[in-house]
Amino acid sequence: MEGLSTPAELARAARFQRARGARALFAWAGRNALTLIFLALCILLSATLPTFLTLGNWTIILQSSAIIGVMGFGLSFVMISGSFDLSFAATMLLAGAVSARIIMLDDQATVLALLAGPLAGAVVGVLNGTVVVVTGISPLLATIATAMLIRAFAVLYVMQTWMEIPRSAASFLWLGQGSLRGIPISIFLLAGVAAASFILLNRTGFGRMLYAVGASPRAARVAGLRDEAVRIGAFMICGACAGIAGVINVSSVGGLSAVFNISYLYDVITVVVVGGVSFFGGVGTVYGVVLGLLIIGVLKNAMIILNTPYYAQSMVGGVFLLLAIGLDSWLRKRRAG
Amino acid sequence: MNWPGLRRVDKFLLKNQLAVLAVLAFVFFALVSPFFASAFNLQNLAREGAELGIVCVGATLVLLLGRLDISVGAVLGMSALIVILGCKAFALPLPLLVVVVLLFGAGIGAINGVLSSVVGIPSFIATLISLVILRGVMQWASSTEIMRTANSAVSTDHVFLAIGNGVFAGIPTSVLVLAVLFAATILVLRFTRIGTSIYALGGNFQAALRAGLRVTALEIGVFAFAGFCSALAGIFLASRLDSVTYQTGQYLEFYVLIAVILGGTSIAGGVGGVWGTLLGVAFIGILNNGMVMLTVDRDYQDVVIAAFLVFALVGDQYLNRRGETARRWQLADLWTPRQAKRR
Amino acid sequence: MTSAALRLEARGITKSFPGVRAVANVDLALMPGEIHALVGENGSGKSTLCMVFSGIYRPDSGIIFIDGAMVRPENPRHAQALGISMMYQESNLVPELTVAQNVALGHDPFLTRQAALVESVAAILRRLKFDVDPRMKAATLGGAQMQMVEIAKALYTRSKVIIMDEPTAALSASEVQRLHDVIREIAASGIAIIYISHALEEALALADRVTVLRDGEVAACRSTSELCREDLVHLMVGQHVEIVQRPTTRAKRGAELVRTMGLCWRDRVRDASFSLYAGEIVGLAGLIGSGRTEVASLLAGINRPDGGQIFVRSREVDLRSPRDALGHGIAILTENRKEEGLFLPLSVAHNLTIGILSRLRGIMGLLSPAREREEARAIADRLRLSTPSLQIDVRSLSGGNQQKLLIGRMLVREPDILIFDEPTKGVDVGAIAEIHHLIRELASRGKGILVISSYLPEIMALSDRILVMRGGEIVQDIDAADASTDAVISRAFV
Amino acid sequence: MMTIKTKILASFLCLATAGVARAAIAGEAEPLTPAYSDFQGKTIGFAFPDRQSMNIQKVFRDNAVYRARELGWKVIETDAKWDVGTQSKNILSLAARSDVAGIVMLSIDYVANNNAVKQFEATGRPVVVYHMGISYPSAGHVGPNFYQMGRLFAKTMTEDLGGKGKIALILGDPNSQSAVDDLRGMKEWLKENKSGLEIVFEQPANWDAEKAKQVTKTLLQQHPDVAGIWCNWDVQCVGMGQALKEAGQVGKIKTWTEAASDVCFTGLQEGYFTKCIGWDTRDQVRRAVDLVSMLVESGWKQGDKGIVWNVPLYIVTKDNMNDPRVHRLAFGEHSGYVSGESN
Repeated sequence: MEGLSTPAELARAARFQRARGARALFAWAGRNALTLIFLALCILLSATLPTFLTLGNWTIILQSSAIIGVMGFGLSFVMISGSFDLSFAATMLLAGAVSARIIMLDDQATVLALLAGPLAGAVVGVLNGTVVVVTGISPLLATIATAMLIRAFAVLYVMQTWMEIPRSAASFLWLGQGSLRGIPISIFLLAGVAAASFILLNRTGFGRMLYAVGASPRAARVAGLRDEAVRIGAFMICGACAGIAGVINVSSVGGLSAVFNISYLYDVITVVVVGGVSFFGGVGTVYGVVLGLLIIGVLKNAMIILNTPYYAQSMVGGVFLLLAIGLDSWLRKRRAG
Repeated sequence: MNWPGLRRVDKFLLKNQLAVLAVLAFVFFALVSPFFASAFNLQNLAREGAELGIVCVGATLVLLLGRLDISVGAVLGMSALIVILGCKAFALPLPLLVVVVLLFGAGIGAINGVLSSVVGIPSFIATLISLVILRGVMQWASSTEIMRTANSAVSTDHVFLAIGNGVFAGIPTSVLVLAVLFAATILVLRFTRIGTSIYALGGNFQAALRAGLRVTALEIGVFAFAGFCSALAGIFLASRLDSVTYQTGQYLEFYVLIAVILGGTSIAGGVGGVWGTLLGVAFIGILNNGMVMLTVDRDYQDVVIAAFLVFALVGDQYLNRRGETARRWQLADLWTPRQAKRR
Repeated sequence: MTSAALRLEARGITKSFPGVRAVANVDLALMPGEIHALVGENGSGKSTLCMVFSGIYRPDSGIIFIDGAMVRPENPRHAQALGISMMYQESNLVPELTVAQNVALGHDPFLTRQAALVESVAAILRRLKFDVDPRMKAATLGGAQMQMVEIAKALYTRSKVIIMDEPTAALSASEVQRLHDVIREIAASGIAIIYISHALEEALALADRVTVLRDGEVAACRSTSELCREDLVHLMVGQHVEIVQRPTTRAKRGAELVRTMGLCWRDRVRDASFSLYAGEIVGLAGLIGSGRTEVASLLAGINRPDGGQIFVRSREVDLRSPRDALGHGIAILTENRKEEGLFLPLSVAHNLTIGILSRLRGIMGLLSPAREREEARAIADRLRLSTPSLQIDVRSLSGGNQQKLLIGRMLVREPDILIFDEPTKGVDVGAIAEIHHLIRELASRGKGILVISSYLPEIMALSDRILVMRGGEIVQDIDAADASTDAVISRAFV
Repeated sequence: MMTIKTKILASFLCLATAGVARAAIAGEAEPLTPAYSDFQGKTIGFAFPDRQSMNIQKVFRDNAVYRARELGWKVIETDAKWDVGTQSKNILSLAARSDVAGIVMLSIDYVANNNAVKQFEATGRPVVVYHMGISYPSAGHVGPNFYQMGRLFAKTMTEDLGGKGKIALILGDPNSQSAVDDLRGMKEWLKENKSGLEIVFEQPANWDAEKAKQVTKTLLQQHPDVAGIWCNWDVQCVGMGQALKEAGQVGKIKTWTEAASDVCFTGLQEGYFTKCIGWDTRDQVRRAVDLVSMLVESGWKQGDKGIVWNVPLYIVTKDNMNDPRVHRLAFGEHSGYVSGESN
């Protein structure tokens, strides 16, 4: 450091050194705790469960994480932009229903069906974003309301009883049921979305602006960024991801029913938060979300293998959420000093 | 520019609008459905409303602090579960049971308070976690054999049943309790240091701090009270339904939020009060019961409720917070615990 | 005089923050019933000193006596208990509570009997000859009334010492008069009052004695009777070391870049008209709250003027957002870099290049890390940014480097109108010189520059022309060459 | 073969006019309206869990309403959309209507509606529950005896597997009483008869097909030697079937499920079900309606002994599924029928 004359200057320099050391330490903990936890889990499990560390099992872990993962990447866009979306589960239902509806009308309209789902999701996302950004209502509460509306719309106007996809729509079903060299297509989709998110976040201007807006909306304005457009964009991506997830869901089971699919809500939030995406905006990486996804996926898988009673599973989720968020807030407090 | 004046007018309007709305809704349903105004249904309406109201009283104080508590539904459900278990499986003396359950509720609330104020977890998330965990526990509990037998037995303990189904001078007991709780809360808000402290904390954190208020203790206390209220409502519910499922109290938090915000309490904290909340509860209660009476499809009911939630939020945005700088909601307002600037 | 006779006595109070020594070895003594004015430039340590008294800061060294007993205020509440209460500049009232509740906040008994409370508060208000119903909500009060309530608060806690930080900042002349009467009245009852003010006449008229702080040290402590305004100004300014040589050759002023006519915004900017020419540095002097920053924010499109016009290169423009302003070549370096400048969680490189993302496009229009690195590196070198790596969190940079980084970010857009708001605030000595040098160089390259600073010597050293602001108006527009520090000060202060 | 344009057009049309579209799925003959019936001018109330989400629920609902109209009843339908709280509210709203003479319902939960039913019957009007029962002794219950069904399953499975082998259970909601009885019967039978079958895996899928699919995949991965899978019932079993298909295990592993629903028939068709144990879904609801009608006629009052009708169980296999008598079990004759009263 240049020009350190007065004792105060020196003291300050020293403080910076120390502070930097401390910050580095906490940042390091924040970044690598996940990796460590994950590795520890894997070692523990492969030691205890002979079948854990097999290709077959990992295919299952990944495949059963596909929907949650795709959704998780979408949600992390909104969270990085410093906002939140509680309506994605409803959006998944709507998007799934739309594409199911189309494929049921014409079993050959695969492309149309595949596009319509994410498109519907994106539209919903833009609406969400506009409501939040323009009215300035708290995103949490706003999206609680929109979630109710979206779900009602889906159930009332798009869905019927159990919507069964005609077996003749082979190419549509292949998406969720087929596999290449033993690897299910949905895993490729998951990887694709992950890669796309990575590129969007790290290799495009939009990604940069997203982080900037999330880190400090005011600074972003002063720097001349279109903060509102960026935030709406984040919601749109989240909606589109919900759409993709919804479509995977429909095609994977070859049908869709209106009931009992809210369970995704907490799963996704858990994954994203465990993945270290901060609630306060501007922080979050694809790598982290992937880790979060794997950790939760591995845990669930292990609990099913061990035939753990189901109620234990939801509790473990809650505890993990608690730990992850506790860590996030705590590190944040430390940084704040 | 006399913003405060305007704001008073607006809030006055907002509150009376609500009263008018409630009355209109009542009249409307009474006209459309001949059975809406029947004594039987009114008692129902009152009982359901009372339970919602009891929860809302606690939730209002939390919102006055500028915090959120979405674990109320889970706390209510868990308390109900404990009551059923204690009363029908272990035949514990009721008074003891009641005390235990109320303490339990307050305890969970206190934990929420600690997570929010001390650990610094955004209150929404902190309470979300309690919700998830509590639901997990409820699932486990209701899957046990003892719980099942207790649950499916039809209770014959008249005292226990009287808690939730009894009437005193034609008025359901829960309504009376709500009245007492409500009066007590108003008195505390108006005439004790706690009340002023709550408004101070929600309204101007710096001032509260400089006046040397014990902000952390206050926040924990308020969350504990919210938990207490939920538990109280849980007792009535358990007795009224004489049973509980692991879903009991699901989505209650949404209705609570809607009622409180409609009642003119600002999410930003410091503005509002229990009186408005009571109107909000009345309105939501009437709306809900009336739509059920008319066998309106539940999805359409959701649409109506959601519409009112949006209405309430926008109202809150542009009425309660008018006059402050035209700053939009940052998530931080809801999430970052406002830390003291101590050096 | 024996310390027993003194209400408040402070010996050798010292308090320093990272990089600055805010208060150095200050002594202060107040008799009972004395009104003691505390004056000094911005940043001369007045507020810090008072915050030490009122328990917000702990002094690094020094001791405080109240009525001869040594005390150590731990926090505001404790200070109040000891009899020291402070009136802060910004309002400290809870809008939703009544006046009475506000006055008693934190000191009311657990069961507040409204009637009794209202009565006792009403008594205090009567004593202040302040006719407002204690039952009305604080939200409905005006500025002057709020001050009165603040005083009432102090009286309610039976304070022995009341510290008033700029109580008249927002008041009209008549209101000021009334306030002064009140202050004299309560002083008469034996309460000692520390009165901080930028309004020197006021201070002289009201106070018995005055202490002048300069750069955190006591420049003088005299009885007001033996002082006149000019002496005061001299004492405040003192013999400043010129941190940089004023340019010997005046930069020749080029074409007119910006002209504003009658800009108004809320009640903070009143009819501000001025011009800015290429190649000149205009200093915007004035006290905090005199509307300097607001004027800048109007030029930069952060706020939108309620009235008046802005001409850029003699074409009228409507600046809806900073984006528009940048479009017209106007860039700003904001005062509080933590909130409005830096993206704290992001790396240095990302902070540098956020404004020029379009330039970083590589294959398939994606950002190319290589190009980003060289762009960032280029800016960093140009500003001699000292950072271990471009990838570290911008948090961990020193204040000076953070400021340089922001300047760098502002320059890559090649703007020709630059606004520097407090460019050297919280910046280490080494960097200050560099930043000043840089600003000069920019001007010599034909940019039009507006510099805002609370530190007069900086303005004097940098600017070719000085605009002095007071109460939202531009009260003077003088050529720096024939402006003396005193002159400027005396215009800036009432 | 439609052109892409018409496809888009069609799809958006169907989104826009979905209400119509929904009616279009249905559309069958109106029931005969009797020239005279004791029930003319009287109203029967229905408390359905959900008319829409599963085909079997639709079959229940359509045939019930059809039968009621056949008997000359005026019909009021309520729909809880699988929300426990809503269903008991619905029942109470029916209770508040003095014109409702009796209720036919399928209770979402074993206990949650006890109190509502009790209150309704307290006014001297009968409630008949079909399919799953409730723990409160209501006027009547028509439906399978799940305990016996469990035993029958155990017997069938043991026979199918030649008396030994590993089996896995994919549950729906483990807290639903029907599942509980199922398992109790199944396990007791296995114990009593010293069956060589061993239950190695028992996980819920919460009725979610995707979850069932993933759970089954894990199962197959963990226990390659599993000989048979029992899947509780309906849509989630489609997920199980998917898993089997993708693992190429269809036909190799024996599978059993409950209820002669469309899911069962598709499953048999595609070979991922070995056997379903079903009963006459149509007959079940018609009996329920008839029972209420009889109780109303015979002046039923609270305290009378409850009437129980355990419907006979049939085993459906690929071989007999095309027999019209078997086919009728699943679909009855009026599955398309939509009541004019429905809202």
